[in-house]
Amino acid sequence: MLDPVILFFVLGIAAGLLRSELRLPAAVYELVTIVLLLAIGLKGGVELAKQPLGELLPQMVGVVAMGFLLALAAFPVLRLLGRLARVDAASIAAHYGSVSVGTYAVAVAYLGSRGVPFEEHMPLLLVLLEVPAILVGIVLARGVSRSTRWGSVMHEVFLGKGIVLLLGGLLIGWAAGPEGVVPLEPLFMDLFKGVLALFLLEMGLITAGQVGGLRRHGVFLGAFAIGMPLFSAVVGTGTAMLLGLSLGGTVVLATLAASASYIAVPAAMRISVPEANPTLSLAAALGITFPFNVLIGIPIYHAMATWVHG
Amino acid sequence: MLDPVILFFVLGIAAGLLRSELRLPAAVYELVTIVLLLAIGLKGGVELAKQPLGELLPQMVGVVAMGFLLALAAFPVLRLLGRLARVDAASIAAHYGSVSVGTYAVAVAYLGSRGVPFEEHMPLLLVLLEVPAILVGIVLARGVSRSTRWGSVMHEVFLGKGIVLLLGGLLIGWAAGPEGVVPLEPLFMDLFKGVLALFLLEMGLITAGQVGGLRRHGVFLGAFAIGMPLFSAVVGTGTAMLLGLSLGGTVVLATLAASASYIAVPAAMRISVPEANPTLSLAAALGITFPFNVLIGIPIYHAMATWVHG
Amino acid sequence: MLDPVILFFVLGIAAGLLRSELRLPAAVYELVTIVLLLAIGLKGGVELAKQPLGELLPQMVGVVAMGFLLALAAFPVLRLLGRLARVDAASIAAHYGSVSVGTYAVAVAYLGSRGVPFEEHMPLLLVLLEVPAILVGIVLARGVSRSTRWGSVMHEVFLGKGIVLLLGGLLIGWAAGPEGVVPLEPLFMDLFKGVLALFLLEMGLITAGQVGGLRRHGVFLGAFAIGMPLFSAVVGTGTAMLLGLSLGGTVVLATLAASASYIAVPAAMRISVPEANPTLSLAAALGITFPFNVLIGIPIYHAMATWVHG
Amino acid sequence: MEPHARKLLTIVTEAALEGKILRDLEQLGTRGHTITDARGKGRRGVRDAGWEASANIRVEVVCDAGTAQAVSAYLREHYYRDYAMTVWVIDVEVLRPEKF
Amino acid sequence: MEPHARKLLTIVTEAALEGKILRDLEQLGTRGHTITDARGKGRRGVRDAGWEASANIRVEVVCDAGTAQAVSAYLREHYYRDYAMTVWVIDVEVLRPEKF
Amino acid sequence: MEPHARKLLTIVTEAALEGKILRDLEQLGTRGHTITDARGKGRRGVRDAGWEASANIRVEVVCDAGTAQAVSAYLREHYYRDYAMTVWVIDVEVLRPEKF
Ligand SMILES: Nc1ncnc2c1ncn2[C@@H]1O[C@H](COP(=O)(O)O)[C@@H](O)[C@H]1O
Ligand SMILES: Nc1ncnc2c1ncn2[C@@H]1O[C@H](COP(=O)(O)O)[C@@H](O)[C@H]1O
Ligand SMILES: Nc1ncnc2c1ncn2[C@@H]1O[C@H](COP(=O)(O)O)[C@@H](O)[C@H]1O
Ligand code: NA
Ligand code: NA
Ligand code: NA
Repeated sequence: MLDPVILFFVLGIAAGLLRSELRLPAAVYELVTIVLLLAIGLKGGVELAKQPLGELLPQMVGVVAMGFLLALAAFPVLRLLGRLARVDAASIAAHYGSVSVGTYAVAVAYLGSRGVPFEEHMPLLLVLLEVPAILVGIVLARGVSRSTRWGSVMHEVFLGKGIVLLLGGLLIGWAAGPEGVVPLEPLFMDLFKGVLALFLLEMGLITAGQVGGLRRHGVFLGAFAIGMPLFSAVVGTGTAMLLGLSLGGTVVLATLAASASYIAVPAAMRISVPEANPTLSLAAALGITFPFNVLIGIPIYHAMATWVHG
Repeated sequence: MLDPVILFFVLGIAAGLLRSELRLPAAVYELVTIVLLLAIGLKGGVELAKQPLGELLPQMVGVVAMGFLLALAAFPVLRLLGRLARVDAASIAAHYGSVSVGTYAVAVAYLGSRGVPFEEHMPLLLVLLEVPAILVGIVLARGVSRSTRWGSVMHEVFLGKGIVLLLGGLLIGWAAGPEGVVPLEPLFMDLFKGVLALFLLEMGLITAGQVGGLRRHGVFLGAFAIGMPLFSAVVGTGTAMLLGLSLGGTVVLATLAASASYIAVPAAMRISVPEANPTLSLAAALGITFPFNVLIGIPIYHAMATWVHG
Repeated sequence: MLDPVILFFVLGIAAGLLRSELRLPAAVYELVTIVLLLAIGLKGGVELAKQPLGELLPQMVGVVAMGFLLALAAFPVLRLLGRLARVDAASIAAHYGSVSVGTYAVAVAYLGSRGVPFEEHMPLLLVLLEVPAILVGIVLARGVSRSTRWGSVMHEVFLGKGIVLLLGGLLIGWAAGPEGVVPLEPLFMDLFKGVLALFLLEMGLITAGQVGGLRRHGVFLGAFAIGMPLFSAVVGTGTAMLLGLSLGGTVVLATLAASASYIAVPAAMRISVPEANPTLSLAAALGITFPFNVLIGIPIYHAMATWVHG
Repeated sequence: MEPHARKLLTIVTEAALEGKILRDLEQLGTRGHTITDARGKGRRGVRDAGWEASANIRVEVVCDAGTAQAVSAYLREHYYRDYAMTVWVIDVEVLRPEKF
Repeated sequence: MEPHARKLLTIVTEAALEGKILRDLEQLGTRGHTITDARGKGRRGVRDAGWEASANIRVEVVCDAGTAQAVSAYLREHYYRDYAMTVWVIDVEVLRPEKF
Repeated sequence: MEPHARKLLTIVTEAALEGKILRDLEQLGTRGHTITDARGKGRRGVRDAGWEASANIRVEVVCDAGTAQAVSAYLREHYYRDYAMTVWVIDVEVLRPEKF
């Protein structure tokens, strides 16, 4: 059966498609996002406090490599099969090489309600996965031209809201340790699912708004937006096996690989590759891939992980 | 003694009348409303999951009939005794035939802190009661003219924020069942009274803002805004007895009957009966009836229910 | 080690100084402030319900006297040593004679996580301390001229958001008593530290924005913004000893004395002493004194109190 | 590039009308609009945006003089009597005349 | 219906002045106004609306030329020296001259 | 005091450009600006401010005619092709010419 938080997403989509006047104020959406990002970061940071960072180095390297690889794999498909303009192909590739925090949160809720444990330091890998694909996307669009102002690109990427809050949460959780965060738990842990429900309600409304964009951009993009996450999930599952992750960790890494960014990457592309049409990438990432992952993908990746884990 | 949540309402009124600069941002008011509506819906939905919907059919029919009746009863009083214009009488009748979710929430808090149980599927009846009076109001104002665009009226009514969230909550609660909603409880159940307190603080501020409108519209409206809820509460109590509700259920249904809408109906009337003066209906519903019910009415309806229940 | 809530403040400062695009919507900042103010008020009010107000009279008088004194002591320093214009010296003196609710909340969190008890009626003293310095500031700037419209000054001071919410919370907590507020605790008590964390994150961002103002106004202001709280903390500690407060109560009163207002006083000064340059007082109070107290001051005042009590 | 003369029509009205007015604008041939949330005061009293029923929106439309006139006339006819609404028209210059 | 010429006065200033300015406008004989929340930069530095003390409001008043002049003069005299404030005046056309 | 003629340039564009545009304005010699959050519709479709990527800002700059022209030209050259952006210019009167 569907997790109740997913039902909020369905409610949002339904309300959006039926043109209900329901709308979450932008400030509420931001509050909810901030709480989710901090909560995810804090949880990961507490876990980091328990183990030497050095031991995680192989996973960190592996996951960064995967981020580069996924973006590089998506580009030729978009360019050759999809006949998209170079800048558009590059931008979409960046979205799919990077990750979606919302999708991650749903996977965490999914595993939580099934009692499947996973490596709790996953938020660290989540942060690491956000970045490489953005760099790939810019280089694919621009070449390694000297005119690219990498300083301001890096500023844009690393000081965007998402990474600052995730990384900030990680560091605070790491510094405070398990007991330190106890007084913060009522807000950041106990309310997590409720806040995620509100977030998914709004995501449903936003997703419904992307449908127009989709209709215009046709069959190839639709197929890509489902095929790419399936392919990425396979890559993610393989990477997880190589890195020796648990069953739950494999599901999470496959989901991260399969997810497409709709916060950090769109913002970075809009500034660094302005010629790319943002409605293409958002229609795919938000209009199809996000609902696909949330409604169908995660159970598939779970089944896949169960199968490879024996 | 007054429930502490009511004291927040009193604080809001006092701050408003004293022209304090205290103001809740619109986004906060919306967040608080959204959480309340979803919480009420969820709670009712969980209860629906426990019993066959068929058994509730008599109550559903009875309550819809009551909604029609109350609006039809209010109209001639407003028209003949109050000498109000046809459109104004129709609009006010619609407000009083429909219900106020805020008043319902206060009744729930009131019964909760007194340990009086009530039928937990009440949110279903709440949703059902929102609509009939709106239709009555439009027909009373316009006649059953063919020029009324019922399609867009229905859209307006059923896809307004209030009904979408209540109904959405009901369906999610019903689909998720008692265990499914457990992870959502810290936000939607544990925080309920706190959120209700913030809501009532803002309602107090808004209510204080209606006083100007009141002064201008005189004695009849004031008398109606207290007499009508008392009459409606009697009708509600009678309906509850006919439907065999418990003591608590009788208090809730009487309160619902007595309450006057200030969200769904004003919005619908503004679009469908634009000639009606909204300050009249809001001054009555918000400026008098809401505080009357919240401060004095609910205890009276409680006493009434205790009396008829023996 | 630093309390985790303080780490959120550090995160905010870092993000601000690095020019991250992280920003809390104004509505979120207001929500967080409202919850903090009400929570502090409620907690104090519950305590007042337990003891006769008469017994607190000496403390109330003592604390008001301290507020007058601190503002009067700051003025000549600012005027003579700092060579500031009369209006600027008066305005800054008012900021430092009054108190900061945010600093108070951090002191409460600090003592809480160290298990140090303190007089729970402190919020009453907090409210009382807000006002006297404002009056001193206006008189110092204007003289006791008849042209000062004291009516509207009083309105401004007593009906500002801060005092209405603190006082309202106090009264509600006092009326509801310990059992009455139980249903409100999940929002106002359990979430307190989490909400304080969000508040401090935003305070960090705002503080970082004051650095420009600081640089322009030089060495004297910087020295004053650290020297004055240290001096005030000594006065506060002495007052606490005179009034017979416990160790924890001494820390709190010293912190209150050391803290400088950045909500109530700036608003009042802007209207009543418009010639005073607000960037001077805010750069000092927010840019230096607030972080100083939060990061370094409170532990110092704790050590000081331990010394005099021991 | 020469600047071209167009009209800027500003409509301040009840937030509840947003959907209806945008449909009207579309039908009257405008090509775009900008909306900001607002509050205010006028003949129909104070509208302080404290909650839904008292919120205003401020709609700006850049268009040619004919369209501006048509929109003004339409709004006057359909909304002035029953709704809080204020409309004013300003001369503006734009660089891309084909856009408006 | 002929359009009539009026003035649109726009005042951008500190949010803390809202109450005072609205009272002033009332006393100077204006019949309505529209307010939006704003942020900005000017002589008195950046006002980014991050919190109360740095928030701006943007007040628009449509009125006749005389009133516009009177309001401008009043604001200049009472606020320019001590407050962040910017004022500009535009010619506008309205349909209901009696309203302004 | 005589009123002086200036230009009011209004830019409606994607919120993501805020930082860049403000840096541009500074470099082109403007002395201040006012920003409000907005939503809207144009060539690039509906931008309803439901979330970051679809939010607009509305930037107003009062400046002299030469600066207005320079800013318009700069924006046209650097942003019109790739971004949702609408610009219009209005004649305004101000009291303190040295401020703009
Ligand atoms: N003279 C005015 N100048 C600017 N805005 C106005 C004026 N009169 C009314 N408004 C705005 O238009 C809305 C509706 O006006 P009204 O229909 O007069 O109530 C008000 O709530 C104000 O926001
Ligand atoms: N040249 C300008 N164009 C548009 N808005 C301005 C301009 N100068 C100042 N402002 C606005 O007016 C406010 C107060 O201006 P000031 O008194 O110059 O600090 C600023 O915060 C801006 O929002
Ligand atoms: N004709 C217009 N009148 C007023 N605002 C417009 C107009 N056209 C576009 N806009 C605004 O400018 C933004 C960008 O326009 P565009 O580049 O045409 O998509 C839109 O989202 C609207 O907010
Ligand atoms: Na991915
Ligand atoms: Na009713
Ligand atoms: Na102090």
